[in-house]
Amino acid sequence: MAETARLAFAEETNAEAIKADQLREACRMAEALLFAASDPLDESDIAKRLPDGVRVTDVLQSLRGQYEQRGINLVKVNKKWTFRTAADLSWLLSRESNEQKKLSRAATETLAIIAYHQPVTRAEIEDIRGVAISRGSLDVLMEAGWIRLRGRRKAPGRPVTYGTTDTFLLHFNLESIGDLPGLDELKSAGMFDGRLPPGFGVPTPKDDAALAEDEDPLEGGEEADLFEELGPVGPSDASEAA
Amino acid sequence: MAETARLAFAEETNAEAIKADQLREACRMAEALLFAASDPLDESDIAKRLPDGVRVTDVLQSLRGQYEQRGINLVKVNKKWTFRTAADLSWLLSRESNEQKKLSRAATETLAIIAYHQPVTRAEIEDIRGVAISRGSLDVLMEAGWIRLRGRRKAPGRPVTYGTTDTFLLHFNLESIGDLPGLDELKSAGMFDGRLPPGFGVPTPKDDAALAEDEDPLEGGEEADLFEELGPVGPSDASEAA
Amino acid sequence: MAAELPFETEIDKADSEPSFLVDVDGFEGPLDLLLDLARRQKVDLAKISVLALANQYLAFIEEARRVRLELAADYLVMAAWLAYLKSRLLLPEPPKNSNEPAAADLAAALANRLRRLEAIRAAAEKLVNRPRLGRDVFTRGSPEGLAVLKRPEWQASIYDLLDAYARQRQKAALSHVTLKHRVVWSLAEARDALERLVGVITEWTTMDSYLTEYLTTPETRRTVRASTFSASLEMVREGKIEIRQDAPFANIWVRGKSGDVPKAPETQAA
Repeated sequence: MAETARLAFAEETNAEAIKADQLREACRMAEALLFAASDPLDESDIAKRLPDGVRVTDVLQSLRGQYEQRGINLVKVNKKWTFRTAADLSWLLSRESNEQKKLSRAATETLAIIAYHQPVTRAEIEDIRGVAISRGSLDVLMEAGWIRLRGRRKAPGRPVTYGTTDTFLLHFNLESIGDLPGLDELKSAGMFDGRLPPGFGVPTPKDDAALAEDEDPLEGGEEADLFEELGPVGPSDASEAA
Repeated sequence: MAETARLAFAEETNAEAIKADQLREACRMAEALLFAASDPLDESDIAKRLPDGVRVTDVLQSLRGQYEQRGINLVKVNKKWTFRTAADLSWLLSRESNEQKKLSRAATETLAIIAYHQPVTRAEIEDIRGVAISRGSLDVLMEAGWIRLRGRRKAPGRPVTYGTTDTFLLHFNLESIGDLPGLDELKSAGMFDGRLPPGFGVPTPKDDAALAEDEDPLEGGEEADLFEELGPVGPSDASEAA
Repeated sequence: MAAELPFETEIDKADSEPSFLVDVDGFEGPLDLLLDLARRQKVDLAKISVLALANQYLAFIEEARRVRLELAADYLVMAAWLAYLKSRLLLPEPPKNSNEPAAADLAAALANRLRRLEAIRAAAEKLVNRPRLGRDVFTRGSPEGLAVLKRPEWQASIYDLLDAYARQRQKAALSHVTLKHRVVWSLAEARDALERLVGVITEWTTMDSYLTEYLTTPETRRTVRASTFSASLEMVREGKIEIRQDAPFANIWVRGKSGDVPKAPETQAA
């Protein structure tokens, strides 16, 4: 009696061991299939390739468990299975790298006008430049952190006024906005030639945080919205900004 | 006394536990990176993205061990790491659609000669095979990205030397060029005397980027030109290569 | 020479074998053919009978010639060399001090080349039968890829900035001068204004007072006066108004000619 029980037990454990082996091998197979597949796999697709006698759900459940704590997980999406990078590690997969880019001429010109004439509206910039400003130029300047929306001009249409930031001063190594050279300095630096009309002047730039007399404050949260409202960046803008 | 000893022990195990945790987390990260990467990753690239204080070699060795018995394996090719399906599951995964062109005998032998004898010149390849190499054979190998022009032999006529690439190692699942199969047999057979130049007799293949002593660098832009200069592919060549 | 003797029996055996298929197409050159022949000796290449091999090769070439098969030149070169080697192997060795290499060395070198070719073939076989990427082993089917996000860091110098500013301002300043157009009152404008005004005024009035509204700047005053005067002459001719001037450079007087007032003679106006 004892002997047969022992045999039966041995047989059973043996059978179990065989079953465990089978499951392990099926897991390896499913793993390789899922890894090499270019799209998520259907359970039935996987089942077709697994040896008879193993249940595909057992295999996938077991695999899912094995990968639960790992850097990649087995996930079921829309009834299909696929490996995915663990969600908490997604930050790893992209790395930022700084890329130095020269400011476009249009953006440089816009920035220069904002620096000297701030607070200044878009229409005023365009009036000085004699050309419309592309969205891209303002975008780039905003992205660089060199200009900011200051407020709204107390005038019909209440246009937004632009000004420079501290980051601007830092980048251009200016102690204050007043360090921007005036007309005489610009002339003596050879920036202007002699053919200037009488009455030509260069404003004394001011970047006070306090609003000017003809400025109203932006409303709360308006800054972000305003910038959005300028519309999407078109490809032509982007290329100009580059 | 006993108390301090106990504390020290506790501290030690604590430190070990922290270290194990760190390693586990670093493994997860390396795993995610290697899974997500579309090309093999340099050890140094992985190291850059791992937290400080873990050794990348420890992490990768540990990971390799963890995946050894699985359906996917972590393999190392010339200091680069990548996940692959296990070789024994090839029957499961073979794709007919992806069937590779069978290499011609000439191309296969030429590849083997380049692999085992590199850096090697065309004349040396022809000497071993006892027949001229067709343009097609070299073309096919070059196109597959398995061979490259290394430099010029410091010898009369300054013939171009050929060698294998990392793509070659990747394709043939070799960790390094020293893992070429049968290398020991070839060496022990000591049959690399014959009419080959002295120094050619010891077949330790080198695929170092660094040139051998008897190699000169190719001049700038020469690589492309050289390959062109081999002449157009004739129809007979093409058929041999296919 | 003595070394070759043990193989004599083998040579005979090899020679007595049925002739080979004359098909040179299957071979990759004479060395390949030789290797194939050597394998038929079924011995280690190290112990091969080069003499037997030479005989077999020459027999093969003979057969090929008999059926007028065209042979590539290198097969013939090899045949000539093997014929020479054969004769050297069969003839007594020349004196030791001769410059010519010993026949046995030549034979050994040939055997070595064959062994080398065989070895590299075996290696090639092993190489191409390794598990190969894309055939036996596979990389991940859909890697997410590691992205490197390029964050632009904008660069501009203070010089760029000032230069850009000065250039724009200068351009704008100069273009204002050149683009400034003169304000000109057209005759039609002047006449319209005059017609509107004379309708309500029937008394003599200076022309300037008609025009106060338009005489804002010195520049406009000139053009308005000139045009109005020209227009008034036209209207006088049409009998719609009368004008007079009392002295040179004095005010010009204007009055409307109402419909019921009899027409004054034109001369009166001048």
